[in-house]
Formats: sequence, structure tokens, C-alpha cells
Amino acid sequence: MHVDPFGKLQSDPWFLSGLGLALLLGLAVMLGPLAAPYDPHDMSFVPLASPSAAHWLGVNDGGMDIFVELLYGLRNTVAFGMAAGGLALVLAALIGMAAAWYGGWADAVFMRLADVLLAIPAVMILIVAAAFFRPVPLSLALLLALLTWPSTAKGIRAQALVVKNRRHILASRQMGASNARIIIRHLVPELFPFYLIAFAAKARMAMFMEATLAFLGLFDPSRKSLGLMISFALKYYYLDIWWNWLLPPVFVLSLLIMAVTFLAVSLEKRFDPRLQEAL
Amino acid sequence: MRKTLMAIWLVLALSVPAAAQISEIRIADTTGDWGYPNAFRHYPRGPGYVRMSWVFDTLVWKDENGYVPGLARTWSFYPKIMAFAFELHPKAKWHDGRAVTADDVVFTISYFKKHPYGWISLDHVDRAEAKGPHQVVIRLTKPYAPFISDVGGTMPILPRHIWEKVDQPQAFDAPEAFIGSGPYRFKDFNKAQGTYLYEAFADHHLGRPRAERLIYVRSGKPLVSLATGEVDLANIQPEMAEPLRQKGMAIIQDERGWVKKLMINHKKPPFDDRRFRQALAHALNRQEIIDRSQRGFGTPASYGLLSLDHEMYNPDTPVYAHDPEKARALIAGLGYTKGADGILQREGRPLKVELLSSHITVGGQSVADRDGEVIKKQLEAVGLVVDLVNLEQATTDSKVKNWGFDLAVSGHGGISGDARILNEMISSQFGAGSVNSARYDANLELARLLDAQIPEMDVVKRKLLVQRIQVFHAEDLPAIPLYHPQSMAAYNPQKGIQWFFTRGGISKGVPIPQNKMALLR
Amino acid sequence: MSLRIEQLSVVYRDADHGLLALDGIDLDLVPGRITALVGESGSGKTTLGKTLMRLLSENAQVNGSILLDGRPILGLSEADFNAWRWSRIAMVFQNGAASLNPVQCILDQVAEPLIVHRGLPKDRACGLAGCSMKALGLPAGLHGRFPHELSGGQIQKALLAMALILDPEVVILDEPTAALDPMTRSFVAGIVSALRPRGKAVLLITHDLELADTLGDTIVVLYLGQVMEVLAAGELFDRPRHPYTLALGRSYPRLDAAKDLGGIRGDAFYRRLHAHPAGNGSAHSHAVSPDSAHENGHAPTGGCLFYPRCTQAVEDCAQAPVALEAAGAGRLRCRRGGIVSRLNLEGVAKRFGPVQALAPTNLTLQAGEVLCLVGETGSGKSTLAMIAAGVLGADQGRRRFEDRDMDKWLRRDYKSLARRIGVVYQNPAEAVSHRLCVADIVAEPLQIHGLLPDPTAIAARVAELLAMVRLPANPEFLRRYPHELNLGAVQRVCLARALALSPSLLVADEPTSALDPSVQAKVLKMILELQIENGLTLLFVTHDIGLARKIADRIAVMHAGALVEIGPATAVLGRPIHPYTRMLVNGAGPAPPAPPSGCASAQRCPDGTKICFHREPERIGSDPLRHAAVCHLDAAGRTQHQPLEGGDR
Amino acid sequence: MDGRNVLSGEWNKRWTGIAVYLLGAAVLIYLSYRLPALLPGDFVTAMFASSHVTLTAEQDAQLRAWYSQRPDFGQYLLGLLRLDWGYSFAFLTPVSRLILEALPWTLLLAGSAHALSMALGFWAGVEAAWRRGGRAEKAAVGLMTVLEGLPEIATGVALLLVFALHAGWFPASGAQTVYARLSLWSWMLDVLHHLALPLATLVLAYLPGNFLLTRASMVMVLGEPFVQTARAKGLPPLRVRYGHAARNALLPMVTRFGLRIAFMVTGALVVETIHSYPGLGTLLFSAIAKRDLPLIQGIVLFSSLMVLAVNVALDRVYGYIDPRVAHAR
Repeated sequence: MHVDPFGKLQSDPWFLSGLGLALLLGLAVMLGPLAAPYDPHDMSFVPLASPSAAHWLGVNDGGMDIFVELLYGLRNTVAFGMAAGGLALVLAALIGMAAAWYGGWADAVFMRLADVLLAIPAVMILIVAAAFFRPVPLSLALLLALLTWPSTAKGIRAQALVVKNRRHILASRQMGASNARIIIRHLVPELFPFYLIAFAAKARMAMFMEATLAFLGLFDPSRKSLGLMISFALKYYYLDIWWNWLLPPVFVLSLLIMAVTFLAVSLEKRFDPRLQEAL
Repeated sequence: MRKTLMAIWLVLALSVPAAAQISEIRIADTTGDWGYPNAFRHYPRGPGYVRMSWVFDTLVWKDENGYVPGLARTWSFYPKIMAFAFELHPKAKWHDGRAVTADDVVFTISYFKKHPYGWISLDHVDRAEAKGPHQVVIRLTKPYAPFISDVGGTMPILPRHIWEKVDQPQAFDAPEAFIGSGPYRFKDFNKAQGTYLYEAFADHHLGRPRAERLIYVRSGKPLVSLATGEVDLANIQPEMAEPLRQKGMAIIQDERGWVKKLMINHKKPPFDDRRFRQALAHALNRQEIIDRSQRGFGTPASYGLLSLDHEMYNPDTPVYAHDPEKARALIAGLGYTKGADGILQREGRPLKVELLSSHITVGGQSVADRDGEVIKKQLEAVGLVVDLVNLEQATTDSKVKNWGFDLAVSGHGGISGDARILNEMISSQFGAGSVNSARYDANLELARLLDAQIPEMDVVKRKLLVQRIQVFHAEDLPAIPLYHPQSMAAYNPQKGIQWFFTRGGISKGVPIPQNKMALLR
Repeated sequence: MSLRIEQLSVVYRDADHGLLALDGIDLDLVPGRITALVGESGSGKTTLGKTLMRLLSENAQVNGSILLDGRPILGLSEADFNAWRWSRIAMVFQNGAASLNPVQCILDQVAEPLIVHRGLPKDRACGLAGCSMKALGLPAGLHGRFPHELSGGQIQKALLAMALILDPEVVILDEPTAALDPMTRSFVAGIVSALRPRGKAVLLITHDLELADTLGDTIVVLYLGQVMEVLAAGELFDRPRHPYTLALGRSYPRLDAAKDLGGIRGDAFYRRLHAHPAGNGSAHSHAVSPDSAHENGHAPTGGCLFYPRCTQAVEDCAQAPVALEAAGAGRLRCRRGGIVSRLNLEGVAKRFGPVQALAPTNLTLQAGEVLCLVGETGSGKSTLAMIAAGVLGADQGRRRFEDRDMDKWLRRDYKSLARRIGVVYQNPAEAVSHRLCVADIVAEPLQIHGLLPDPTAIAARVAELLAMVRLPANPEFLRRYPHELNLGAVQRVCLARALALSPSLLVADEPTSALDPSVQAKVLKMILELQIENGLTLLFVTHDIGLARKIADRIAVMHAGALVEIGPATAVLGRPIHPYTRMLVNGAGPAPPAPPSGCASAQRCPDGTKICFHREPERIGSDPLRHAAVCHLDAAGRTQHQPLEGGDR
Repeated sequence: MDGRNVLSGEWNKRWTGIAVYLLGAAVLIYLSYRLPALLPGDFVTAMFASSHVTLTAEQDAQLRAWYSQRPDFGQYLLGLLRLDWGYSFAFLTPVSRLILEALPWTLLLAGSAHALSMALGFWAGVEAAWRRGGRAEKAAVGLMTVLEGLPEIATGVALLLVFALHAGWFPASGAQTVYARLSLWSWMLDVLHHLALPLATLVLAYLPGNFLLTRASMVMVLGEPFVQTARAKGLPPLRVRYGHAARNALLPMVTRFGLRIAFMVTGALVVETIHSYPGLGTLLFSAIAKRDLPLIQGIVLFSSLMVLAVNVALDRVYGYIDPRVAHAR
């Protein structure tokens, strides 16, 4: 796919802020654990101590340093969110596109499969799955992706149906292009704005699901994650732990989402040349 | 017109001294629905029983000091004829106005023999005879020490004229199913919202209840509901005490009626060896668990399992000080050597242990805690490899019940009630069906003692037996008691009701502060 | 009320440079007179229209003044001018269906101005809109339809109805007749000229010189944003004064000009006899062409002599000598038995839901031939062309390409078939993905078939193709996007793409109808040259019989989904048999409705006999050489079948 | 080459669609029957776990036997048709009545939250896309992404603390002041008073997603020529923006709204728990905790029927919203 050279991109504010945030968080994920002053599982500090020189963000109820827990939690959450979000998007795009393009029985089968997955409450399947095999984060991310692709797939299918009969796609088919080539070369780029928005939504859902899973008791407490931190912090909502314990993970989560969404907005223009001069 | 009536009523209430009638009391509960409040439909847990206790009276009841008269004014035990005699309160009435008679008690016993009610076991009871309108004698087949606590204090008396016609008690949900002799009539249970409504039974034999209406409300955040005055009584987390005290709330604290313990799968090597279990006990620093997991609100439990506040508690039950070195020595004695990486291993296989943990419901509230994490740290310090698995509660319970575990963090109440709890929590003969029971029958002497203490009617002799049971439990450690979490409640004193935690827990040891006596003072 | 434009200029400001679209225009639109504005794409015609309607994008800088009835409209606030839009000044846009809201039926869209400006209730507004659409030739059945369900002509009529609904004083028409067939075109022209007596000031923007010449009271010629010349009515072709107008007029394919002379590949040749001294001494002859290095190498004399210049020659044509064989009535010396038929369709038909788009039809295409498919919109000519190209599946009938069954070939090995057929579509803007730049578009077929090994070879081939279609091959142009080019350039890119694999059959569906005359002339000339050079068979679909006359070897006339007449261009145009063809050639009025049975055009056929009203004439056979029509009379007017006495059904 | 997918003739496309649709429904009903049984543990263990009643071995076995007699799939199907969805183990009342009792609260909370956030999200999305590149759009997108970063757990508790505890404007829990003897009018006010906080939490959670989706979809429409025609027709700006442009950007929003309504049952579980708001989510979660199989089956079946119904409706609505889609299939 012929992408516009990065000439105009440098000057686009959305792209710069999105990229800046992404780099900042990437740095934190990479270097964080190395720069962390303590071991995240070290519970030897005075519980619920307020922020001090030794503990920038104070200590949580279990006696662990909050700042260190934040750094380790960030890495796990980003990994979990990106894995689940990314996989869900890929599944949704391919299935949605194939359903729209092939139509007929393929469309019907895929969409009914989507309905089945939509109807069964995800919570129950997570519990059943957690009981049968160890809730390793990777397997949970995979499971989440398998459960959540249907809603995006339906959205993409609806749009692909509108694009499917554009003349330049028929022309490409007449030139002898195989189905796969047409889907990848012509159908996929056509819906680019939606992928980024869908990815942001799915990644967000995955990261917040961590908190819900911790809330339900399905998440291994010894694995640090932002969701777990939030769920434990909320137990002491009546103490004034808001500023040092609850706000940081929530703030970092929204930074993550902002990075993905800003990039989505900026790249929108790049992938649809017509938009450059629109209005 | 109604508005003015209400106004007068309020003025009246305020002016009359504290003992006067108040319009309503609201109690908060996080879970909400505990089943319909009658013997056959309430959930088998503490809160379910308490909701029934407002409607159905028992022969005997308890308050913060000990046993008090319930339906029976006096009761006594005649060892020669192995029978208990109860003299009923003459003015006791059913909610439909009919008088409570000895026949009702006789009928209730025979009815519960035919339709067993989980909370009580009547296999020690032969039969009951009415010796007059208000005298009844209950004969035992063999002596049964916990009779007063288990049967006298727990068995709800059913009105004969209603239940004699009922052969399907579970399906019987007509309004008459909730006619009892308790201080409150049952009005409504909204299943979706998890709320209950009771109304005062004016001519209750112990006097008119202080609150006209009693309402249970479901509230996820008890502190907020209390502070905003939506509810008048609620269980709280220890940390909430201080902020609530500042808001003028009265705080009460229960005796140590609930214990957190580490279940051990003693059927599976190496856990089947007593010395290994003792080594585990030495490895655990219980005070650190309390500090890290409960922010210091809690006290280490006795290794004899019985609560420290129990009158039969044995002060010199063996204790295992936190001594990692001794623990390693004990384990080494079993043929384990310490590998280069500090991990204990035998024949090349590292000592790998799976620790199950989940949200245990304490007094009806499911709370996430860090016990699992702390225990994992402490055991790993000694050299074990601990794999902490956090699962949903029902999943963990089913794994423990089918012996599909190594270690599991668990907990239960009832340890300040009758000593029979020891039988249920140790021997499989009593507690095979319970998830919290250790089901440990390896020690024959312990099993003999357990069987001996049930029929022992003489309190002094029974105490000796119970104390020796505690020593055996501490030595064999079928499960390692960890600590008693501090369970507290808060209530709004302006309402003029003094709530209290019942001595030894309500009926068989339910650590909930909602005792009906508080509303009958 | 008149519209006076004084010293109007428009500059599109883009970051660091500006594009001068209009430069110092002075123009008066007088009520009751039509001003025609002609010029090629990129001359600024459309920009002027949009400036009058104040629809330019933010980055456009407008100075000079526009006075409507003496009041300057550029200074008005958006709200005030908005009230005038459509009620006093309305415009018909150029891009057809795309100018209509795809999710609203056309009746609502036409009625909307009445509801908004006049505050009429919805039902009354729809009533008024309905009859004004009927007056413009849109039957009531279509009113509830959506834009994508209508043909080009119907869309144009809808846009016209919408523009005239509020009876505005000034009407701007941007290319109202582009891509319309002659019937609809003359109908629209009638409507436009009818505006004159209704006292409207009309600005007609078009590249259709003939229309401008006949309709325009005054004709304004625009070139790169400047007015070159203003002429009175009828002077465009007869008395042009500016050289550009002359050149423009000359390159316009007018109806009466004859077809240009064609040409044969290679050069004229002569045949030279000579003997080889050292060889076996037998005299032999072989073709000599000026560039062949004859002296040192001997061009083999083996195969068919015509081999070097024959467009359907194959390997073995050059191997062995070809004997003279009997062929039908005459005799033929050709290894391949005369002109091979490249494609034959027997009884192919197509139905779209209720509409029978194409009745069962037989058609044979000779190798190296140019067949023009002529017919008005909705006659099924595009459907037939697309079936021939293999783009559309036929509901029934057999298709054979280079005497191999096409449907089996399609299913088993569609790639090799795709390499042999090139297609050029009607609307260039739609036929290319606006997401690919020029280089990618042309390279796509090469990439698909992977014929050329490495990217440099592909790039070279792309450059060569672009040169073939007279387009620059510099990197800056290669990176441009379709929407940055004018329609003519995009169509030529499509042509380059279609010819990338040097196909043996080129199907062109009205490729030049959306182009300016000068560009169209170049493109047509170039297609003919390629056809002559590569010997490819050309199926050219058009509604412009003047165009067909210029390039076609054979002409096939389509009417209401059926092939009504086919034959050599001169015969069909000289002595048309079928009444519809006659009408096409002489330009008579629209056809009356078909009778219940018998020949569809029996009503209006001058020599219609009794039989024509009772029995339907047979379908045309597939013999490529005969001049036949779906009619009971033969070329000489004699009845082909026994007259209808008794017995016949 | 159109010749290649000859399969998709008009007739059998419709029939395969319906056949597979029924197959999907059958799979759903079977799953709603089998899946709950797969949950580890059983009602007896779950119920008597941390309880003071210690069952003896035979009591435990006897109870287990009694609770494990479940209707086989045939009887289950018959029951469905007769609308007798079985008795809840714990509540000992018909499952259908339990669902109907909890449903109105879920409809009130989740339904109004979706409607409100969809309307607000659509309006804001259209306005932002219209002012594309302007400062207002930058601010709106910035604000919305920050909002999207807040997990609904955190916003729920924050609102509860600020408005219920400190300010005291709103009640802390429950759907109404229980058993308060109120007139109809004051009861409705009381319900709204309780609804405020949970509704605000949900709207804050759903709004950003809807906004971004609308904006992306609008941006794709703005490039089309018919928008310019609408402006040329001198229509008032609002009619141009909504009547013509936004109407074409409606398709993705309708899909999302349909899907959200479909899994409304378990969507608001977290907010229901924080604000102790009754609803199907809480009912399902407590049923799962108690392994109350009939109730779980009932709720899962109900949610499946909702999804199927929504899908049928969506197919109809697609054709109405964008005729091109109906033709494309």
C-alpha cells in the first residue's frame, strides 16, 4: 500500500502529541522496572504511609511501594491490553471483511457465530475457563479477544458492504486479482479510520476488564496490574488515598487511551488522500 | 391529613424519654437476599438464620452476657431421667393471636424429626411430652451437651395449627408460613432489590418491640449509607471506625468469633506427615499476616481452633513461634536438602506447593485480601516454591471439598459457640459435607475425645475433654488457625437502640450484631 | 434582474503557493438570454459557477464584485445570501449521481427547497415537485427511487427539476449534457432553451461545442482562467476569430465528417524476387522491409508472406508455406482459415431482478476488428460489452473466446483469460481507487500477473505505457492521485492500465464520453493506432453515432435490450434497415411504445407489413459478414419469409 | 470476473441466511442449557460453604442427589415453549418471575444510559467533525479521550464519594427508598433521585466511544459532493449538517446501539454492584456465585433471545437507513 511520505505528518499536532505520549509510555514500560527503587513484591514498608521522599507515591495497604507497583503494573497492563485489543481487531477485521465480501453462506455462518458469542455473558465463560486452566494473563487475553471480536466485526461488515460495489474494486477483479488480493489491497485500506478507533476501544475494554476480573477474584493478585491496583485502592475509598494511590493508575490508563486515540485521529487523514483538502 | 398525623407523631416521639417507640430501624447488608425468613426457606448461612430469628422465637435465647429466657421462662436438666424441662412463658402468643402451648413444642420436635432442619440435629432427642399447658419435658436418648445451645437456643418453635397440615415444607410459601411467635411480623421480601420489611408484633410476651418497623436495605458501601443516615446499623471494616466515630456513630466490636485458617490436604504426602505441618506452622509469621493483610486489625488465633474468648479455651495450648530456621530443620529431617538456589528438594524434585485463595465471605461480605500473597512470601522464605492460584470462591470450595488442593486459605465462624464446632471442623464423621472441615480422622485418641465430649453433660468434665482436644489439634495441626479478624459494626445512637454482639454468637455462633433482644429492652 | 460580474478573480491559497483559477472575468447574465461558457477542463469554468453560488472552500481568495440586480452578493452575510441561494440563483452540478443524497429518494430532494424556502407542507411540496419532474420527462414510477437506482439521463433530469423548482432568476448549468445519449441530450437542450422565454438568466457551462453553438445566445471561450473570446450565436464553427477557438472547433467529431483513414501495421512493403547464387539456386521471394538487415541474414521465406504485418499471426504461420484452400464461396490462403473469430456469444442474456437488461443475443467478433455498439441509455449495450469482457456473468447462453469455452476458462484459470482482455470503463473517476497513485494504478495488472521480473522492469513498462497514452512519466506525475488529475488524464491512465498486458481484446465502454473534445480526439486516434499496431480486437461502446462513424469497421445497434441491426459501418449508416437505426441516423423523435405482439417497432416502421404485427422476427444469426436486422424484410426490401396466410400461429 | 461466484444466486442466498439463522438460535438454546452445568462446583457446596450448618456425609449426598436431577434437553425445550423456565434453587420462585422483577430496573438504568450517551455522542461527534481542524474539535477530542481513560469503576466510586458522602445530594445505594410510604409522584421522584449517580457513571463510560465513532464516520461523509449540493440549495446550516451529512453517517452508530442493547443484561454489572442497584447483572452474578443453575440458564437464555431479536431488527433497519446496503447484499 502506497503510504504518503511523512512530509506533512511532522507538522500535525495530533500526531505529535499521540506519538509523544506513546514514546513516553513506551519508555516507562521499557525502563520503568529497571529504574524502580524497590522490589514490587517487597511488603516490608509501613502500610498506608503517605507520599514521602522514600516512597514518591506512598505505600499501599499491603505495605508495597505504590510507585514501583505502578511501573510494573503499567508493563503488564500495556502488554495485556495490546495483546487482547490487537488480536480482537485482527479477528474482527478479517471475519467482518470476509463475511461482507463472500456473502452467501459464509456471511450467514460468521454472523451467527458472532451472535452466539455475543449472547453468552463473557463473565460466565471467564469463570468456566479460569476453573479449567490456570488464568495465565496471555490465555486470558486470548480468551478476551475471542469473546469480544463480534461487535467490531459487525461494524466493519456493515461498512464493507457499502464499499464492496465500488467500481474500482470490480475493475481490480476484472484484471484477474484473486479474492484475497482484493480484500487486502482494496477493501482493508478503505476502512482505515475504523480500525484505529476499534483498536482503542478494545484495548480500553481489555485494560478495564483487568479491574473487573480482580473485582471478581479471577486475577492472580501476585501479578501487578493497574486494574488490580485500582480494585484494591477502591476498598479504602473512605480514607484520603485518592491522590496518591487511586489517581496515578487511573491517570496512566487515560494517558494510554489518549496516545492510541490521538494517533488514530492523526493517521486518519494520511490513509484517505481525499480527506486532505476536504472542506 | 396524613402529613399532619406524621408531624404529631414525630413531636410525640421526640418528647418521650429514650425508651419510647421509634418509627423504623434500617439495617444495611451488602449481599441483600438471604431467602424467605422461615425454617425451610432461609439460606443456611448466618444472615439467613438471623432474618428468621425476628419472626420465630426459640425456647432459649442469648444476649451479650449469656443465656436469657426466650419462649421458655425457665429450663432445667434432670440427669437421672436424661431430660430437659421447659416452662413456657404464659403470655406467649402466635402472630395470629392464638396462645403458644407445650403442644406446639412437642409438635415442632416431631415435625423436625420428620423434616430435618439443617441447623439442629435431633438424633440425640427421644421425644417430648407436654406436662401441662406450659410445661414440656424433652427426653434424650443419650446425653447431649450442646442441647441448650444447639436445640434449645436454635430450634425455632412452629405453630402446630398451621404446620401440621403441611407435608411439603420447602414448597409451602403461603402467608401463614411466616406466622411465628417472635417480636416482629414478616411483611415483605423484595428479591430483586434484596430488601426485607418487618412490622412490630405489639403484644409479644417480652414486651412491645421498640421499633415500629424493621427494614433491611442492600448497600454496597456501608460507610456512605451510615454517614448519610440512610441506615442505622451496618457491619464495617476496621479502618472505617475512626471516620464514623467522628460522625457521631457508636462502634461495637465482636469477640473473636471468626477464624481465618490455612487448610491442609493431609491425605497427600508430604502434608500427611505431622512434622511437616508443624514446620509450616513455624514458617508462618501470623502477626505479619495480620499487619499486611488486615492492617494490624486482628489477633493471632489459638492453634486449638477454639476462640480465645470461649469459656472452654485452653490457655496452654501449644504455640508455634515464627522460626524459619526450625521449620527448615524439621523439613530437612524429612529428607529434603536445600538446593543451590535455596529451594528445598528431594530426589531432585523441588518442593512445589499450590496455594488456593479466593474472596472469602466474612459476615455476608466478600472481601479481597492479601493473605495469599503474604503466606506465599513467608513459605518461599523457608525454601518452598509456592504457586498462588486465585480462583472464584465457589470454584475454590469445590476443589477443597474434592481434595483437589495442597494448601488453601479459608475461614469460618462458630468458634465462640458450643464446643461441638470442634467436632464439625475436625472429624469427617460430623463435617464430611462442609468445605471448612479438616476431615482429619488419623488421630484415634482425638476422635475418641471428640465422641466423648458430645454426651458429656457435666460442664466441668466436658471442659477438660475440650481442652485436651485443643491440645491434640494444636499438635496434629489438621489445619493451621491463623488469626481472628476484627469484626466491627457501627450504629446511629440517636435512634435510642443499643446494639451489641451476642456472647458466643447468635444461636450456634453467628457473629452478627442483629440480636432481637436489643429491640426488646 | 441581471447578474453583472466585474474583474472577478479567484486564487486557491495552499500553504506556500497559490493556484490562479480565474483572472479578471467580466461577464453579464441578462434575463431571457443563455450565455454558453466553453473551455477545456482546468480552464476555470466550474470555479466560476461555484463562485457565483459562494460555495468555494475556505482556502479560496475571491476579489472583484458580483452584482445581482445591482446588489453586491460577495459582501452579504452568509445568512442573508443563504436565503437567496436556490430561490434567486440555482445551479446544476457536474458529477451526476454523486450530487444527490444517496439515502434520500429523489422526490424528497427535489421537494426540499419548497419546504425550506416557501414553508410548504411536505405533501403539497411533493405534489408540486412530482409534476415538475413529470414535466421534465421523469415518469411517476421513478420518483420514489434512490439516486443509485437511476441511469445517467434520469439523474440529470432530476437535477434539472431540483434547480428549477423555485423558479430562480439565474440558472447555472455545469456540463448538463456530459455522458448523455443523443435522445436525452436533445431533450435536455430543449428544456434549457425553454428557459429563455421564461425570462431566466442562464449560464451554460459545457465542453459540448455543438450544444453551445446551437443554444448559446452569446458564447464565451475560456482558456486557463482567462476569457479568450466572446462570440454571437452560431459563430463558433463558422466564423472563429481566435486561433484556439479554431483548433477547438476542428478537433470536435461532428456528425457529418467521414471516418479518418485507417492504416496498416509496419510499412508499405514490396515484394522482391532474387536468386541466391550459392544456394540451391531456386528463385524465392520474401518480404523486405527497410529496417531488416537483409544483406547478411536471410529472412526465412518459409511461412505466410503476410506474417510480419498480420495482426493475428501465430508461430506456425511463419514455419510452413500456406496453401490456397477453398473457403465458402471463395478461396483463402491463410493458415488460420481467414480472419479468426476472437469471440463469439450465442444466445447470451441477462436479467437484473424484474428488468430484462439483455434479451438473448448472438454476436461474433473478428480478430483485429473494431465493432461499435451503439444505442441509447438502458439499451443493454454496456451489459452486452461487460458480458463479452467476462466482467458480467450471463444468465444463459454460451461464450467462446479464442474458441475456448469462456465460462470454464473463467472458473479454472481466470488469470490467463484476464491477461487477454482489457477493459476501459465509462466513468474514469470511479474506475480507479482514489487511494492509489498513478504509478500503482498502471502497475497493478503487471504486479497481479507477475510477468516482469523486477520493479525496475515494471517501472520502465509503466513509463512506456504512459508515453503511449501521451501522459508525462516524470516521478512527480507518477505520485499524483486520481482526484488531482482532470478526467481526461484519469481516463488515459485507465487506458494505459487496460493495455498494460497487451491484451488481444479491448472492451471500451464509452471511454471518451466524459472527455473534452480535443482530448477525446487524441485518445481515439491513439486507440486506433494501438489497434492497428497491436492488432487487438476493439469492442467500442458509445451512444454517439457520429463517433462510431469515425472509428468503426462494423456497427451494432442496440435498442431496449435487443440487438436490432448489425453490419459494416458504411452499410448500416448508408442504408439502415431497422426503423430504429434509421431514426438514429436521421435523428428523428423518440420511439412510440411497442405493440403487444410482433416486431417491437412495427408501429413506426414505414414499410411495416401485416406479418410485422403478428410474428416476432428471428434473432440475428452469428454470421459476421452479413448485414442483417431483426426484421422480416431483407436488405433489398424483399420479404424474407412466406407471407402470413393461414396456418401460422 | 462475475462468472466465478455463481453460488450467490438471489434465491439460495435468502434461504441459507434463514437456515443458518435457525441453526444459530438452536446452538444458543443448547449452550444456555449446557454451559451453566460446566461451572465447577455445585449449588449445595456453594450454598453450604461458609455456613454454620455442617452437613453430615449422607445429608450432603442426599441434597446433592436432589439438586442434581435436571431436566434433560427435551424437557428443557418443552419448558421453554410453555414459558415455564424452571424454579430457582435459592429463591424457590419461578425463574421467569425473578427475571421480570429485575428487568425493569436494568431497562431503566442501562436503557436510558445507552439512549442518553448515544444521543449526546452523536450530536457532539457531528458538531466536532463539522468543525474539523478547528480549536473546538481539538478540545472536544482531547476531553473525550481523557474521559475514555477513566474506568467506570473509578468514576462510580468517585461520584458516590463526592455527591453522596460529602455533598449529600444523592442517596448512596439502592434503586428507591425502600418501603417508604410515598405517593406515586414522590415515588417516581425518589427513583430518579436514586438513578442519578449510576446513570451518570454509565453515560460517562459510554459517551466517549460513541463520540469518536460518529466523528470518524462523519469525516468519511464530508468528502462527498452531495453535501455541497445541500449547501447550494440554501438549506439552513442545521438541515444541511443533520438532514444530509449526519444521516449518511448513521449506519455505524445504529450497529453499535443495537449491539449495546443486546448485551445490556451483563453490561452494567460493575456499576450495579457499586451503587447496589438491582438488575439482571447482579441477579446473574449472584446466581453464578451460588451455582443456581435454573436461574443462570434463564438469564443466559433471555440474553440470547435479546441478541437474536436485535439482529433481526438490525437487518430491517440497515435497509431503511442506507438503501445501498440492502442492494449490496
